[in-house]
Amino acid sequence: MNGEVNMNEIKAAPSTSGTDPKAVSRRTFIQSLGAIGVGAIFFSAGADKQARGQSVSTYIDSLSTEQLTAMYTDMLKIRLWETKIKDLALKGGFRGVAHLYVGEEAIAVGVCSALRQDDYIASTHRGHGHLIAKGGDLKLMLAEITHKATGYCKGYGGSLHITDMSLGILGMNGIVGASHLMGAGAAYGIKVKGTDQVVVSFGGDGSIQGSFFTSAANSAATYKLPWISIIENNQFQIWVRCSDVYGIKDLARRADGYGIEGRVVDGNDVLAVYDVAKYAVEKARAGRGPTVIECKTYRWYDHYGFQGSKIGRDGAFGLGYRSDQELREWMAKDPIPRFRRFLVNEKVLTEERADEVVQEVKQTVDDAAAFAEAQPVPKAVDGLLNVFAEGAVPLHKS
Amino acid sequence: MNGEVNMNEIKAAPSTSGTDPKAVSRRTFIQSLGAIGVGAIFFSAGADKQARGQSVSTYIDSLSTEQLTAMYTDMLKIRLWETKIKDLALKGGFRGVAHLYVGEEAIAVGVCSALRQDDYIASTHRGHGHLIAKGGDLKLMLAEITHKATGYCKGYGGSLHITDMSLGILGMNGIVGASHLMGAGAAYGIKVKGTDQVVVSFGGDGSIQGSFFTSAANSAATYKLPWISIIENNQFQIWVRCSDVYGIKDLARRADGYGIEGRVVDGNDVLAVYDVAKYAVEKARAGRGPTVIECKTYRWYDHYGFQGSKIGRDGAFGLGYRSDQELREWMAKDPIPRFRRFLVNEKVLTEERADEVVQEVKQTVDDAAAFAEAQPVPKAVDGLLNVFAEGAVPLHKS
Amino acid sequence: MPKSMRYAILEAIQGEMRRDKLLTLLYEYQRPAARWGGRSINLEAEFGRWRARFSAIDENWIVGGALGMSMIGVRAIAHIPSMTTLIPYELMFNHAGKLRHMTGGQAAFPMILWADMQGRASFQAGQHADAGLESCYARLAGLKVVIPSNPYDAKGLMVSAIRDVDPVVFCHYSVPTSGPDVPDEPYTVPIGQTAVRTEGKDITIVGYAPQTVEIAKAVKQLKQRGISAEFIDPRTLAPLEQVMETIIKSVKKTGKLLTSDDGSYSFCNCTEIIARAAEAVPGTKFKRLAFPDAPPPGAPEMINYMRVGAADIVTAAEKMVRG
Amino acid sequence: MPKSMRYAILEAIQGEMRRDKLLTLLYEYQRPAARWGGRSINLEAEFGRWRARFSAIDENWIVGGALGMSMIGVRAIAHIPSMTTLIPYELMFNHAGKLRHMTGGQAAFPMILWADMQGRASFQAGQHADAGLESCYARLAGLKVVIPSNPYDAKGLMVSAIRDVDPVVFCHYSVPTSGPDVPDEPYTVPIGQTAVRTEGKDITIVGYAPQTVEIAKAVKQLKQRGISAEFIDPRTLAPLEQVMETIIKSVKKTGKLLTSDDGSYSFCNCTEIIARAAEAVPGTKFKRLAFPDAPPPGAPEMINYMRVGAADIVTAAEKMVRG
Ligand SMILES: Cc1ncc(C[n+]2csc(CCOP(=O)(O)OP(=O)(O)O)c2C)c(N)n1
Ligand SMILES: Cc1ncc(C[n+]2csc(CCOP(=O)(O)OP(=O)(O)O)c2C)c(N)n1
Ligand SMILES: [Mg+2]
Ligand SMILES: [Mg+2]
Repeated sequence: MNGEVNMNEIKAAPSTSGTDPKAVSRRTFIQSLGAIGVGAIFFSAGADKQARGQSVSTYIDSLSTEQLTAMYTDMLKIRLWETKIKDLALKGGFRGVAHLYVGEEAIAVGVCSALRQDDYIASTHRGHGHLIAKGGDLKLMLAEITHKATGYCKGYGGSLHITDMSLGILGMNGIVGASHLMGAGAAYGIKVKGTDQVVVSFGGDGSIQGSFFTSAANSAATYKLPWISIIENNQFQIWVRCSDVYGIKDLARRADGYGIEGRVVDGNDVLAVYDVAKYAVEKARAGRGPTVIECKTYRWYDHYGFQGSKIGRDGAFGLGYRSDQELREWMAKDPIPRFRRFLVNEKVLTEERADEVVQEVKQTVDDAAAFAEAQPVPKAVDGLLNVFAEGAVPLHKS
Repeated sequence: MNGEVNMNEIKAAPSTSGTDPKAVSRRTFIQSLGAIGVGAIFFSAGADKQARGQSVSTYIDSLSTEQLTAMYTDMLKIRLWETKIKDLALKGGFRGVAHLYVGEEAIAVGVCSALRQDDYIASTHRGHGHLIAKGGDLKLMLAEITHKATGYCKGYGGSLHITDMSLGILGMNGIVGASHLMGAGAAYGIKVKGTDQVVVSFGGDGSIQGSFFTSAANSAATYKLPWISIIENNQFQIWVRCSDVYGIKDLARRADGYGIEGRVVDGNDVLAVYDVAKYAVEKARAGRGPTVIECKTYRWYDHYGFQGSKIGRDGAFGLGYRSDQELREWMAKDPIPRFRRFLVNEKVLTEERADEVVQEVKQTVDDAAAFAEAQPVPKAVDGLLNVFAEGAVPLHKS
Repeated sequence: MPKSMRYAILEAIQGEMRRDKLLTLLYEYQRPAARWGGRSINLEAEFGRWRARFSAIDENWIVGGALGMSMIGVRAIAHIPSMTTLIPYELMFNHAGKLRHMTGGQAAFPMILWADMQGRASFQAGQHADAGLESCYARLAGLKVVIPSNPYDAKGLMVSAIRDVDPVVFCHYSVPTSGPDVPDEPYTVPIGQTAVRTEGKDITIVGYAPQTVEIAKAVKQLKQRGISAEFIDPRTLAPLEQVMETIIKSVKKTGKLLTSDDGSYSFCNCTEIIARAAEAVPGTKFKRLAFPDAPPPGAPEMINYMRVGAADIVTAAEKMVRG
Repeated sequence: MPKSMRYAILEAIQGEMRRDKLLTLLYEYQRPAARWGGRSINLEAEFGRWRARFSAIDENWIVGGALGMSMIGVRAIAHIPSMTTLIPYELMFNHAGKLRHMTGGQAAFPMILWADMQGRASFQAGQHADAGLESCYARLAGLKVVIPSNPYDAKGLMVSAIRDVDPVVFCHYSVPTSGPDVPDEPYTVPIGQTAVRTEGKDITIVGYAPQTVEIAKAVKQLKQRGISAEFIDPRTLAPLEQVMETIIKSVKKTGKLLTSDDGSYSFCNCTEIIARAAEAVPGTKFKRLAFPDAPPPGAPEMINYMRVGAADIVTAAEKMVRG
């Protein structure tokens, strides 16, 4: 397939295609991205051919110091907040479950940094990162994960259903692929309302099959909806390797069959993700239709829960379906230090300021944990509420 | 899109890309097909790149006089048998309903001529043609359509569910798209059995959306199943124009997103259809995986029933969603006289023999009508049978 | 000629689309247009294609799209064809019915699933003459389900469904026109409000949609035979609590509950009604008439034999009252 | 340690895959492998990937693929995860359950839907702690539905399901191991055969799968309080005729039917059982315990309050017997 670049090639050429800085200045670095044609976007197919080959890397150039610092902060928030959950859970007695996002932070932050607050996101079972990047409150999120009465969803939903409608968060969703369809529906609603909002649907590599994605994609393409589908290809569906269940290597290619532009990006490179996301967002806002963006990445922990992991240590080792070696290679591509090196080299942050940010985020996370811990549990009878807007449903125990 | 040719272009160049014979000899004609690269196949995408650009038109060359005559006979059978149904129904008192296939005969016959008897087909609501081309008995089919006790399905199924397992006919199906999934499942079964059979799933232009096609296509691509999906693009889904509900023009392009080779062919050209079908069948038999073939065509009657049509006149006119002019243009591309001219020019048939075939088919159709008419209706209580293999279910009327 | 069921429904939607400038209809091929007398409704012509939009053959889009829209405040009606009722079922189950609860009341899908339903017609067979699927929806938590038996109720229930903030499934069977004339202006038939079609004292008969035609005939014939039947049309199938109040009051009076369904016997909607009445009013006699637990055969000889008709209802009622 | 439910099921499939060289399992991520004592089963390792095949996240493929295969004589087991039960529902409804009838007996899908089912666990919420969906399948014509409550029944019912020529839905709830030891050799528990777990004379209690644990406890406690309860585990949910014979015999004896369900109240499987008993045995007292008509909340405080436990069953039974 023309233009196809797989992960091996990405590995082979980090200095031109990634944000690993080799003492190039920020502008030079960005120019070098421009020189390879399409920023850090490696594959492009689909209808919007004019866009192909155009440099879109100017988006990165116009990010302010505040924005770049916020991106770094948000990545840390995701990392440290989820790591806290892991440590609390391994300690025992944790009132909840979680699918950790650690290792994939660059995607959520790269994408959500390209959004306005009034834009929407539809999220997945692995969605804490998306919500944090969209502005989710760490306290209310942790209270929800531990099913407390004052959590985002009053303890009804837990990890899989955190939602904050005021931030345009259409909710996490425990059914794989549903985020795409709900998101495309919301994008249709935007057209009816006549605003210039956009919707981002996040989904894993597993989310493009099944009945949801196809319906979302066809309608988004036909009606030119302001819909951006982010495929977080972390290469596994639980333990099933992506390459064993698809006839295509780059999942963005699926978009082509609908007449949607598909792009592939290094999902561990927050600026590359931002770059292509911003392009897609501007395009959608201008009424030029949807984009599917595949972000290649890797999850550090097990699909679900904390097997193979330890308090105070990053990553889950000894899992049957992947080698520790493979994990270590990906941990070496950790998006956070990679971005930090870039920020320091580009003089956006000093080492000292970068350390301070880490300390600040740690404090925020500790505060969230203390908050959640102190919150009351829901009342038993409340489960009978909120089935309908009004009233309680009857109990049938006697 | 590279290689894309829409119907206008097909119209513009009939003499090189179709079987309309301009007094070229059969061999010359075939060579002229070869010269444009891939026979009458206008668009090709997908994984099997080696195949692209190869001439496959030798398939046509090796068709015997018997085979060519049988193809002509089968097309006539479909045409005249369905026209009989229309006339009977318009006369009144017809015990059944039908979605007519008239105008699309070249597809069923072109495809099924490329199959062995032990290959399978999975058919649609508009499937009479597929069944006839696969060897379906006109008498038993008409008895079934009129819900007689001796029809193919003993009167239970009627037009939408005719099945003959002994001919590898996996049945018509009233749910749009289901044929693709049932067919792909059967193709998986063939792999388990270890035979070299293939499965053809027919579907309309409407059948590529919804939840069935996507599941079929992904599995067929991943497991390289011997599955051929024939998309009969007659440009309408009831009254909805295809171009209003898809973001792609050539529906075969949908295949590319799964890593399946997709092809587009003139569906009113039986030899062109045969050519590409034979290629796909041989490929599937050899274990080289699936193909999606889009056949561009047009239906002469209304979606369902007989609105706008008359006894003794071909076609349905005055329908709100299409112009009579459009229909007339397509009727001028009638695949049957087109093929007959070719056969006569190529000296496969004389005019006299061709006329005889028409008379023979007429007789067969009349016999089928007489047979069906004379058959008994089912017993009332039999509806309680065949829910399970054994026994009857209880009645709940009193 | 009174307004047809279809016209009445479209009139309800038209009125609400005029009131709510965002209300949108997603559909497939069932054109949102109808005529009555000299008048006509055409929602696409009046409100534009964005607000009355046909799609590919894709019921998951129609329902899923409506869900997504309604979540951001664009109320939506998803109109699906009758043979596809269960294709988007999971969307109604795991999403529509659950979102409010899962989010502790924070988010919801104020959408309407306008589900065309099949009857027990001949020559259709298998996939095109099923019935009774309303109870598939009535069983799902968080959904309201309404089922009109005449054009007046259809319009009033559709208006109620649209104005409701919870997701509502509107089950639309074709039923021959009967009942009161349909006013041009919007009005509501409240969700949960049952209709007692005929008052009586000897036996309670419950049924809805196409079966109301058979029951109405049967009630007349029973009267001629000296049996006074109370005929109740539930109109709402979920939540059922309020409906059961009326039915239980009647059953306490008559001591007999006969139900008649076009759906298959097992788990037809009247199963739930009988089971609730059995708990509430011990000593009641029950009879549940229904289509057998079989797919619908195409031949008229077979399917007509299987379907419950007025004569069957009369026989069963007489047996219960006299036997 | 006795064989687990999962091990017993895999042992059943292993035995049948050895017998029938075409029998194939399609699944998603629930590896067909298990250990027991020193032994292990791994179907992929033993039979190869073609016959034990994982797929993309695509339940319609798993079920649709199994349908297509089984139609051409390659018997297939479709194993779907618990949160996806209703995604391939239409395939079971409009295709699996109908093909034989639609084709006048000519064609059929001898496939097994091995449906993982959820229980009412805490911390799962909304889409991951639902229960009772077996009655969605039990209502569909042309399908058989079985539901084991212990490993012995699980193996025997799976063998029966595989050997049956009709499509069978095998509902697999996780239930703590109980009941007889599981023989290594294949054996069948016939579809339709009910198990009377405890004989009694004062009240009939019906329930299955996770509720059998609560009911068994309740039966013991009731005995201590001088109430003799007959506990029936239906094992088969469709067709229900044969099962009802046992239940009706019991109800005629006890005059009281108490059912307990993890499914939501409306249309839980015991609804059908109560409605049938109400028709068959007038004068019976009925009580249906069940989860409310609500989605499952995640917080343990809420969900545990909503679920029926042994104490509730005891209270309800005492009230029925003494009240
Ligand atoms: C429709 C559906 N099928 C199966 C599941 C069970 N399940 C939950 S997460 C998951 C894997 C998801 O993989 P992917 O989409 O790649 O996301 P990731 O977990 O890798 O982020 C599966 C199979 C589900 N929740 N929904
Ligand atoms: C899943 C599904 N949705 C809707 C229908 C109703 N329906 C029957 S045929 C048809 C149009 C089919 O169009 P197409 O696939 O192009 O086939 P054609 O009739 O043109 O041959 C529709 C919408 C159906 N049978 N199944
Ligand atoms: Mg993944
Ligand atoms: Mg068509």
